Amino acid sequence: MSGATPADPTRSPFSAARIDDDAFASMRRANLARWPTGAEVELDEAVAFHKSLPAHKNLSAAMRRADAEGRCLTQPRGGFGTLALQLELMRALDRDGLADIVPMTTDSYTRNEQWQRAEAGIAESERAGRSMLNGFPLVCYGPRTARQLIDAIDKPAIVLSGTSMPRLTGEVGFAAGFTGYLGSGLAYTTSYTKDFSIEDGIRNYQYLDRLTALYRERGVDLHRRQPGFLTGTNIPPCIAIVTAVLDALLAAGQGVRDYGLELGQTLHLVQDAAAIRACRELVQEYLVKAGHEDVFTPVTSLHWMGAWPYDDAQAAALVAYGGTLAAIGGAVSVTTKSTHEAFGIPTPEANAAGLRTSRMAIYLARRIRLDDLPEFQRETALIGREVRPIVDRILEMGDGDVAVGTIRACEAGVLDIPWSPNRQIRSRVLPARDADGYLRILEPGDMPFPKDVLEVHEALLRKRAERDGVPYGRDLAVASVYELSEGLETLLPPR
Amino acid sequence: MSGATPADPTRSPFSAARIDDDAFASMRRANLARWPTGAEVELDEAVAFHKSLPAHKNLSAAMRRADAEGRCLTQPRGGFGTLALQLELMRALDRDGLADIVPMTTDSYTRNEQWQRAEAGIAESERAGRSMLNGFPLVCYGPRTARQLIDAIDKPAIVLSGTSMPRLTGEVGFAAGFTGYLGSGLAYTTSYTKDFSIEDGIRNYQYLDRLTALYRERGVDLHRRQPGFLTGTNIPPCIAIVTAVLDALLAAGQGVRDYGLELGQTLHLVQDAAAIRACRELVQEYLVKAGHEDVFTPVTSLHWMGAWPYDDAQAAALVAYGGTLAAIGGAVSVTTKSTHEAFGIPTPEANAAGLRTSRMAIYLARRIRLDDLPEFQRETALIGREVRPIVDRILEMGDGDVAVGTIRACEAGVLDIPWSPNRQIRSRVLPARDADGYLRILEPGDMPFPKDVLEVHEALLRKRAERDGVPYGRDLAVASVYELSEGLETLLPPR
Amino acid sequence: MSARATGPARGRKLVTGVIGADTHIVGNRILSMALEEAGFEVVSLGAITPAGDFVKAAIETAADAIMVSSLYGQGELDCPGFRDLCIEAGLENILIYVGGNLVVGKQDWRDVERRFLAMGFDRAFPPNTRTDEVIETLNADFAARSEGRRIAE
Amino acid sequence: MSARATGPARGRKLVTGVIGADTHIVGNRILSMALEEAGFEVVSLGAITPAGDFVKAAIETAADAIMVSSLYGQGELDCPGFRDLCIEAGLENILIYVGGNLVVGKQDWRDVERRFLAMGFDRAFPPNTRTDEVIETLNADFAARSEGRRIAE
Ligand code: B12
Ligand code: B12
Repeated sequence: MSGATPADPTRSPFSAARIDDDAFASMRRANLARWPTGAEVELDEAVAFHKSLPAHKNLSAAMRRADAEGRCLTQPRGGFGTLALQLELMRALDRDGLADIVPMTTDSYTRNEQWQRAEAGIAESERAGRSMLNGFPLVCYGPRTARQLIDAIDKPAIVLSGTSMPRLTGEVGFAAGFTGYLGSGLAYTTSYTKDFSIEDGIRNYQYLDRLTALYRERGVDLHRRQPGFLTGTNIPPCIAIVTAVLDALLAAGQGVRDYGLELGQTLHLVQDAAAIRACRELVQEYLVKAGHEDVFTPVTSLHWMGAWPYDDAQAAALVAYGGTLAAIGGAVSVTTKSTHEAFGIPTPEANAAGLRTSRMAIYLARRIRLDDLPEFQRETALIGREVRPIVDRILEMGDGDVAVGTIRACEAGVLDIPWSPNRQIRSRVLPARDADGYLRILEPGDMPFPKDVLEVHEALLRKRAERDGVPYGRDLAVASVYELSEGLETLLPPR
Repeated sequence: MSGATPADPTRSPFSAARIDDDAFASMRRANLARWPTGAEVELDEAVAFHKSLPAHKNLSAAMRRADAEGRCLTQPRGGFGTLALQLELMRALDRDGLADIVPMTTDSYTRNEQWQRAEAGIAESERAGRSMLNGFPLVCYGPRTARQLIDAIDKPAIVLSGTSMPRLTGEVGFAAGFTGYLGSGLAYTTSYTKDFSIEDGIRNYQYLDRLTALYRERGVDLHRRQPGFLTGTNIPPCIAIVTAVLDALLAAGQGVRDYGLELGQTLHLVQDAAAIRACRELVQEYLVKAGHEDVFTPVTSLHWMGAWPYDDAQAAALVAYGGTLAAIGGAVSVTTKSTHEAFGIPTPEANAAGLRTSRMAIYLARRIRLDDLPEFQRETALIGREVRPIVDRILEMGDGDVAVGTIRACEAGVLDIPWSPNRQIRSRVLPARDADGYLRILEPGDMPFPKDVLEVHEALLRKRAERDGVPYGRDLAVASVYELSEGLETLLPPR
Repeated sequence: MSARATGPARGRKLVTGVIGADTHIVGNRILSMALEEAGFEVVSLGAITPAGDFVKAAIETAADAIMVSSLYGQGELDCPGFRDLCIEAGLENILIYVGGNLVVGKQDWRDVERRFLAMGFDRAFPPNTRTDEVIETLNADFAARSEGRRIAE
Repeated sequence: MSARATGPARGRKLVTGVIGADTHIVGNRILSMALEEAGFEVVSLGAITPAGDFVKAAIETAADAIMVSSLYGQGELDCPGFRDLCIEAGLENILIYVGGNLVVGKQDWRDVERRFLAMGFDRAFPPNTRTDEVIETLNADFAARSEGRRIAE
């Protein structure tokens, strides 16, 4: 399944340049023709609908306001295979979970544009009386029907669709009244696909970003987001931020002005606060350098994205701490999980409970900040020393074009992603936790981190190997994948 | 019900002096004669049993080891009305909860030496097939039977008996093989009784402390603890610590060398870390001044002791944060609660779940400390400026005798306790939360806090009154009592 | 805390206290404060109050109602027979409320309420009862009584 | 990760992969690494692998077993008919395991296991399965097969 839809008539040379209006118009026609519900998408009508929504149902406005007020908004994930189940879910998250942002997660067939299989999944779900799909088949239902979801809630709604093929889910989602869309060409293609070309992934998101800009030209601000959590598996802040900078430059190039940055939590209070601070500053630094002075880039902190403990009581601590880390770290919103995480997609009840636990944790965090803590300042500076050399190198490789540089950097391993399923990614870079619980880089692969930086990482990881009495090597990385899913008898044995 | 048991033949003049051996011997005879099971208490046999226990079942050793290793041990509360239920509970807390310290909470009749009523409670519980008592009737069962509880677990066990009358529960508990006992004359009498004289409360704990020293003379170290959480209702660290200093001096005077200090959490990360640090330092400062160089005073941090939210998901955040606060604050142990807190005594399952959630939170806290945070240093210093003037004044009032000084200070309101049920306590001092979530002093009553300190508190509380748009006054104190029990719609309304 | 005593409730005399060996005074004190502010006359017995003392105080002060707090879980042991004590003392019809964490553990409220009404309390209140609600209920019940009914529906 | 392939299991060839549109590669990769270290020969197809590709690879490499991962919840849609595909391809008796988070949501495991065994998988493994356990089971099953039984009890 490749993303280079031959149907696409106007395949322009690959670059970071803004897609021009005529080309984009015919790209849209071709795209919308790919599935019947595409015909329901009418830009003018959609724009009018968005303008009819109250400001508090627009995610771009909600994020800007939360940022101004120093609040941390809550948002879960959630998708089921039928409209009825999805309506019930989104209502429960809004009312019982007090979610500030309500999600609609698409199913994995829809993500991969296997719409017939998604249709079958709807039928199976209706037959079984429970969801057989892991998300909502947005394209099958189409924008008119999906609008019922927007009417059912009193919050902004966001499309969550981990995919390299967002063009139709994007068109349908925006037309339905969703005001946010999570996803980016570099991050998702390297983390959610196997054979899909990174170039095509970037092209597809250039389409979505250009579409977002089109709405903006018509006076409708929509919130785009970069999934810097990548494979969710011990991603060190620096690697997440490198991809955030690149995807942000690509989005800004298409005219996006509301671009959120999602960071998976490391679960270390200081490292997460440093990551949130560094992410926003570094992305702004490179946007401004590239001449994009007015892009709003709030950071969203994500509850632990790696393996969870198989005990609800233990998991409850990760849920609560997830709120604490986001709030103290100064994130503008937090994406929450539930005590069911290790087992399966949560029930609406468990999902809403996770939202409330997180919300209470945010309240308890009061206005505490770590800015004046020397350890926080050291870590923030360290992230800068890690990110800049990589990004500068990648921009160099592109001879001034960030899109081209990104592809070349992936080919050369200059840009590498831990635990990536994608064959164009070497995935030789390997992270592990150090003795103090910080995520560090065990093997840099071919990423050009400065020598002194790598020495810091190695020294800290060797300390851990000594403490645990294990050899210094790959086993540290594998043990770090399992770590948080271990039982308490293993993590903190009573004596 | 008065504590001055006329039965007591040797009522010496009230002072902080160590009870002399002969007087104590006859006091013990009289005490043990008050209820049949008292006859089962034989010091030599009890000492032999304690010496037969492995070191890891001795609380004094466990606390010293945890302190040396920088660990934070977990301990819940828990008591049921029959031996069968108590055995099941303590096993569950040990095995399913991984409790590092296993509790035995006595019922409220036993605490008040209403043993006949406790007997009736056992019968009622057996008839109803569930516990009708809020704790375990230790004295009714007696030391021989209670020893089954010690044999059933592989951890140190502590007696929790909020009372001013610990003399028989103490004798029975220690003889049964419990190696810890929570309670003190000043703290419990002012927080758990109405008409009971503070002098008698102190006398009763001097007995218990002297008994502890007696075991020590025989080579058995037992862990005593001061309940500085007092009424559990918004107690500012300074007031808790003042009582900790006084009770510690009284205990040391009887020869106690293992004296834990319990602090209820304020639920503010920085204030709790500062309180834990200041408590240990200030108590040591005054112990050393009084010539007690070798008293071990580890601090135990208690999950929120005020009103809890009536929502399990919300409560889960307080449980988890309770572990975070204790660990980051550097407490040697944490006393845990459960998501059932606002409703009733937890089931063994809910209680064990609370332990695991706390334990995971402790793990996640890694080795983070706030020592280098200027805000932490400011708060720690502020607590010192609050505590010293009060303690110094109280010691003055006693003309060199801390026991006498304490009584006079209570009469004069120099020592005052918020929300106290005891009629000898003015309870005019009123705490409230400031705009940043710190507990501050709204009304000092007659406590001689320095003027500049009170100005700090008032300024901060006025900020909160302004923010909330409410008048500066008592309503702030009442609102602060309810605060953490409010629903999230109130605490953090979605917009 | 804004509700006020209205109509027939105005100036009524209420005895408050925490029954048994129960030291939980905070809620009881806040309740007593609120009742006073609302315009009731409050005789506050405080914590750790034997059942008999409630009745004695009610007689001595000719009270119109008794407000029993029980938080510590042993209410099921302390409260049975409370109504009988009142009757023996000639207070057949005095209004009696009970509230707090009445039983041991998190139990189904409708079931707990049933038990305490069976003991002869006119009303039982669950945890998380706020003072305004109590005052409104007193207003309604005293109004009902002035019309000869025992309590309002 | 210390368990080793023993007895008849030594050197056996295993095909691994993640079925359907499922991108969860981490567990599958760690499993493949562990199986290799343990002494099996592993043909690793990676994430997002159509059912047919497993069978094709099994034939081409003359594999002894297929290890199907499904994490994302749609296993109940991707896995039915897997055994039939094998049979059609002439792999009647090839050993087939399936593991991961096989269904949508936190469901009773015994029930889920029943469903997947009914689909024709020889064994289904719940979440939180560690690689050592998988290796031990492979050892036992290949031993059983060398004695003519389909799998060990
Ligand atoms: C990391 C992760 C991700 C990463 C995956 C990165 C990558 N490329 O691999 C990212 C962030 C990309 C991701 C994405 C998604 N994820 Co995900 N993810 C997880 C998470 C948190 C950990 C998985 C993991 O790596 N575990 C660690 C490894 C070592 O363990 P393991 O995978 O379980 O494998 C072990 C065992 O299961 C066993 N095993 C595995 N396979 C086999 C096979 C055989 C034959 C045997 C014997 C044993 C065996 O051995 C392995 C090693 O011990 C889990 C929840 C959890 N477990 O905490 C959710 C989870 C698996 N994800 C889930 C979902 C729904 C998704 C998404 C669909 C979410 C969405 N709607 O956007 C997308 C997937 C999109 C797609 N097209 O597939 C759900 C599945 C729901 C369900 N089954 O009911 C889970 C359970 C979370 C949840 N509760 O909702 N996810
Ligand atoms: C603070 C507190 C304490 C403080 C009390 C300080 C003091 N002297 O008052 C301290 C730390 C001393 C304490 C001690 C104990 N406590 Co306590 N405590 C609490 C806690 C955390 C909050 C209570 C509180 O102040 N709430 C705030 C006030 C404003 O609310 P309130 O008390 O509920 O009162 C309101 C309503 O109930 C209502 N109301 C109250 N009375 C009445 C009466 C009438 C007629 C009406 C209409 C309404 C009404 O109006 C009030 C105002 O809104 C509760 C749990 C919780 N709620 O979170 C446990 C709790 C009440 N305690 C409990 C227990 C068991 C004890 C101990 C026995 C523990 C022990 N074994 O050591 C001891 C008591 C010893 C003794 N002899 O009594 C249990 C009771 C268990 C049960 N019922 O199943 C609870 C529920 C905790 C738990 N889940 O285990 N406690």
